[in-house]
Amino acid sequence: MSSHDHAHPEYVQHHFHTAAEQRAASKFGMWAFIAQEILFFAGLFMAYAAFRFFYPETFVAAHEHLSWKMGGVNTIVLITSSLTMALAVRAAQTGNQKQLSIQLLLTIVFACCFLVVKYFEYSAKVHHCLLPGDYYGLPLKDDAGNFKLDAIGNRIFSDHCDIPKSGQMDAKSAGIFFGVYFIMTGMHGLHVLVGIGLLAWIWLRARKGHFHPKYFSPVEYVGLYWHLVDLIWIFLFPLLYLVK
Amino acid sequence: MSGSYGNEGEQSYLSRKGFLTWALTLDHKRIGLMYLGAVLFFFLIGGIMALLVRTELLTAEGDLFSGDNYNKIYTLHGAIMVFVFIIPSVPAALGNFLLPLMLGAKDVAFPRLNLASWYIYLLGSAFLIFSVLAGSIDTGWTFYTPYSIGPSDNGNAIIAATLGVFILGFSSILTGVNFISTIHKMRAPGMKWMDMPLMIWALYATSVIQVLATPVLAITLLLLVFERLLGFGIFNPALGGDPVLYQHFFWFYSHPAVYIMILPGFGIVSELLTVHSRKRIFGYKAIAFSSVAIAVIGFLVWGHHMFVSGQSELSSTIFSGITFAVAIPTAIKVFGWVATLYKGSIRFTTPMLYGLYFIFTFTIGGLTGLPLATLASDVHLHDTYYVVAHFHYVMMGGLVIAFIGGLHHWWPKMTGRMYNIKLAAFASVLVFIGFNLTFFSQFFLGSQGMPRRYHAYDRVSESLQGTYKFWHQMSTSGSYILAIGLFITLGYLLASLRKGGTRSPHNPWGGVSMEWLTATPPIEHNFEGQPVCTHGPYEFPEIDKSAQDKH
Amino acid sequence: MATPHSTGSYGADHGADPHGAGHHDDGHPHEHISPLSMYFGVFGALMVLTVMTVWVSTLGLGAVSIYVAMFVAIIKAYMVCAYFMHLKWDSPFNRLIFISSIVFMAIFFIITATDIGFRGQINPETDSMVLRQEENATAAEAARKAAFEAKTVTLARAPGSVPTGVDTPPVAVPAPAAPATAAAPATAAAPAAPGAAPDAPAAAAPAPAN
Amino acid sequence: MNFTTILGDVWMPTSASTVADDTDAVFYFIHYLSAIFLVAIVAATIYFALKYKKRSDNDKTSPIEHNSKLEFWWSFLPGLLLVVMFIWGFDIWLKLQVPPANAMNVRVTARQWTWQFDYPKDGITAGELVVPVNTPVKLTMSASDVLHSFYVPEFRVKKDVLPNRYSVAWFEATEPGEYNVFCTEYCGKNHSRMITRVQVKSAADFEAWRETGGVPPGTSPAEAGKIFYKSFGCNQCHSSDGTANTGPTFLGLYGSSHGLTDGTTVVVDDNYIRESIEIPGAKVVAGFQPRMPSFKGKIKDKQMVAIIEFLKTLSK
Repeated sequence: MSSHDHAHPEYVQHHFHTAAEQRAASKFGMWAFIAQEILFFAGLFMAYAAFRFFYPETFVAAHEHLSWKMGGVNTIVLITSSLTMALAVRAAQTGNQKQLSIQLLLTIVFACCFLVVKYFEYSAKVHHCLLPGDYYGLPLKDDAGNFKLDAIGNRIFSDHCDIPKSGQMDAKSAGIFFGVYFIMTGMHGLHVLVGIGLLAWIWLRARKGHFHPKYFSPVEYVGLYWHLVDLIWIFLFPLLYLVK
Repeated sequence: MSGSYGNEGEQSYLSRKGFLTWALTLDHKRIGLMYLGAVLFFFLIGGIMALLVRTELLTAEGDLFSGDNYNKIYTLHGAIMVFVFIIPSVPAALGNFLLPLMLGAKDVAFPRLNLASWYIYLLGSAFLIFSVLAGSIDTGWTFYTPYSIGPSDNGNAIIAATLGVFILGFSSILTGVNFISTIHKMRAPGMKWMDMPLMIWALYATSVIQVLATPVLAITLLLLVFERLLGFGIFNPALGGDPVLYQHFFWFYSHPAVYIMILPGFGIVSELLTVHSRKRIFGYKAIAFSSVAIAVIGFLVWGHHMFVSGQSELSSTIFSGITFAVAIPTAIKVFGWVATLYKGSIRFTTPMLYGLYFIFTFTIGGLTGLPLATLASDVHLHDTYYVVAHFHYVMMGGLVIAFIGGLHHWWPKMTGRMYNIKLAAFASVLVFIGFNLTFFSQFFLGSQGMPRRYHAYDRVSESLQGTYKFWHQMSTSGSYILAIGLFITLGYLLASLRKGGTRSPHNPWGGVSMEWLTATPPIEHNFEGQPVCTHGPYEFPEIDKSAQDKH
Repeated sequence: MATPHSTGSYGADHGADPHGAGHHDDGHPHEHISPLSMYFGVFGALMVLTVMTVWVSTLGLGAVSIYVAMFVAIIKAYMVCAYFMHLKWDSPFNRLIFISSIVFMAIFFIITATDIGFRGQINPETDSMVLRQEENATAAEAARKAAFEAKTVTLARAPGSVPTGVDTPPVAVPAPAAPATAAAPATAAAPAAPGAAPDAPAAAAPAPAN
Repeated sequence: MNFTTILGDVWMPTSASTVADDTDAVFYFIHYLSAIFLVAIVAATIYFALKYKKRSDNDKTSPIEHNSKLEFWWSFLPGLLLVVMFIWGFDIWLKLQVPPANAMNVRVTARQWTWQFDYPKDGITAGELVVPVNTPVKLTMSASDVLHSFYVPEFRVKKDVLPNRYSVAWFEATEPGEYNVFCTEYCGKNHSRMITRVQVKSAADFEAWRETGGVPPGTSPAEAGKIFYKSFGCNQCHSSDGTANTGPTFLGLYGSSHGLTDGTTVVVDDNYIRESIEIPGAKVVAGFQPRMPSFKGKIKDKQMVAIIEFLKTLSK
């Protein structure tokens, strides 16, 4: 495509001069992308902090209904997947194709485990009607779509919603807590889902032998992304599941 | 800079024809041109909305539109101008075209990402347009809760618009990531940080803000959508949420966004004033670093939009104090520009005229920020036309004037054509007069207490109503003059593209930064071979080097 | 900047990479490869810290536990960033951009906290919770009035003062006759929030009074 | 010092509160200073532009790049002025935040798109703010739907009014008269109609107003009704001249018949008016939103009769 006086391997795009220049630019770009991811989650952490401050009692009471065991298992799963990812990158660096493929597969398996546990966790919340905002306790509605209210103006929860009905949590702030919970873990879960897609793509490319010690940037960047997913969970876990 | 990079081997980047050569192009220049077309289109639409707003306010009664329709029109004006015109105008349109050229690079670091940003921008714009069809939003461009999440006839429109802005945000983020990487890693051999044109410094500071602030807007708007769809309650006071928290979230992006809008303007003006006065910029380092300083301090001052909002007194005090700090780097820039003219050889070309207008209008915009940063006077001026006038002096008088100046400066480079110079000078005078008449009147309106976003003012007591009417009429007449000036500008720019339009000389202004080294219009891969940077961007031949030695 | 430069090497940030990155020889990046033992060591430490976080949460440390949990989380995050993400051996600019994202996040948190944590310092009734709690207490009209005048209760965020349902009226402290006297203890009680300090400039204002 | 007398009233409206002159002082200080800077910058620009206009192709330009001393001073000195502005503005603003201990309490409720002022001690509810001159007045405000903002330009006082939170503003009026109260936080369709008045009365007049709940002695019922029509804020939604607004116009209303949202028709008589005031949502006229708050218990029987009398005069 271009005529340079020095070697220009096919994996170097035409507008870069050398593989080193391409790698430096793309890695820098990846870090800039990670920076924006962090600020994206910053908004969610801010929402968490604000409402934890406004409604400390509800936050403590509501977190009791999250399963710290499931959260803990997921933490271990994610950290392990981070390890296998790091090993995959190392395998790419050293040109160990077999290890690269195995470690990437392991990472994908752990990522799927994470989502499976998440699925059970979410279904438990749905079962107890621990849902965000207007859906907390699945309040009854009249024909016109307005919420039915009891004598003192409170929403009437569906019969099977044992925890909301027990009234141990203030309905409004509990709705906010579960809103925060679902959007934080949901956004994180979405990142896991995207990560699985990226890992699968990288795995396919690795099997075709696209990567070698001179060119493994895509593996490394997917790795950086995956560690970021782990990083965010490291904070989500104690904030949502543990703090009393 | 060494070597000759004439139009020998490769052809102009415009020469390949066909829809797909544009739709699938990875060439930053073509992507820049496509952005340019889009932002000018949206500028036109937003401008028409502005004229409708001004026309309604000619009379005190709300006789032209119903209150609902007026609210939709001004919201559309704001949202279009901010999200799809100003923010992408210089970075994505001019910046895309110029950044690699000015750095002596073949392209931006990630050309495919660049094309993706363009399509994401189109998708976001499509959502905005869809929101208009779905009934149009009437929330103001700020989407303040709880109004934006309350019962509304246009719920779908609000969701479409917020999703649109959410998507546009990613376009902006990806452009920012691309630019930062390009500036860091792809400068021509020999080009050190202090050899970069100031336009690049400005784009660099802009990109940093785009990357670090926009994601917060994204999550905010996502929460807003969930708020509407699921009743999350985070921003809804009726459900225990906090509307002031929404304002923090919103302004954490939207105040730095003001600097996304104005910083590139600073960059352009630095180029215009030096090239057309044939002199080095005064205080290169000060101007370069003040761009970065403004970008950073810009993150610390968002709460000055909220002095009367119910935020804590401590917050207001902190925000007011830091806000004043922005004035210092800004003043350094203005003084530097004025000093650049000293002992130059000034050509009154159209770009230079816009550069000089900028000094005037932006200085007014900056200075009128002071009473707004001051706590006591802001209480009186907040949410009045004084604020409207202030930010139009900064946005329109700052960025748009610089953008039009930059367009005139680089138009020959981009298209290879020269516009009608006399008509251009005439139109620029109309723009200048019209602009000042429109917006200076609004300072009086505002300090007299006229609130913004009012569709009618017939309920105002007699004594003030007369005053308001007078200044509104002045403002509206100014806006028509401004519109005529802008239409003439659009006319002669388009006319220059017709077959047989005047061809521009290779380097009409005698610029010495790298974009003038390549052919006009540039060849497909920007440069023949690799250019090497051998001197700073403002080393004009007219500079009296002998005097320097004595210096 | 007036003097001509022509160093002739590509890219910027030269010398940023401590290993030289081979810009000048074959144009290929030379990467730091960590030993396997490091990866497993870090992994082990992360596991231990995870168990520790869970264990600490069972101790019932109260308000302190969040600080402990965050401290441990920060250590874990550092290990992931530095070792798994190789930031320790990466170019300083890459480190800078990562750190700046943390810094701007901190700016967002801290400055927003100066609002949320310090509302109602001058006029106690403007604290975010006051009207909410009043409205939550509509069922008991008499108690409602007491709550309005006795802002001390609502501001102190005492457990139980947060609405748990309208059947339980907020704890009614005997309402002082003049609201001005209620304001003084309220100011003292207001910064009961974690990390709040009463010596804010706003609080230095003359004693609030209505 | 009263700056308005020097400048006429081009910039600021009449000053009618104790803080207004202070605010104006800092405002004018900044403005004069800005004017000096602006004139200096523009003069230098024009002077340089003309003096160093291109003369010939052989022009030589100065190689000057920077001047550290100059750059330091032109950053440092304006910096000092900024500190002055900040401290001055902060000082006055702090006064605005702290209501005096002896302030009279008024409870303000904002809703789309009316203002309601309650005087808790006197049991008065009004749509216009009536205050005595030279007396500090503390407003404790909240909104019932979206954000609003209370603003009186002549007092230089503004504060957002929030749902589910109180906000506080205070002022001490110095000039008797009638001033605008604006809503300055965008609140929807009729945002620009959410304007009422603040009436500053002499101490004696205010006492009289308070004694009679707003009606001078010896007023006929219809005239009193007209006063209540304004003071309860009915006029903010119901016009008396036939113009369309949030609610049906009162012109020709009494005795007419209206289609309701549920499809039935009703003749507007005393009972319907009374019901509409006390339970507004019960029978809503077709084409209107059920926006009206209930005035049950706030409008007393005699006042109700007066309002009905006033309505009758509009249908003659």
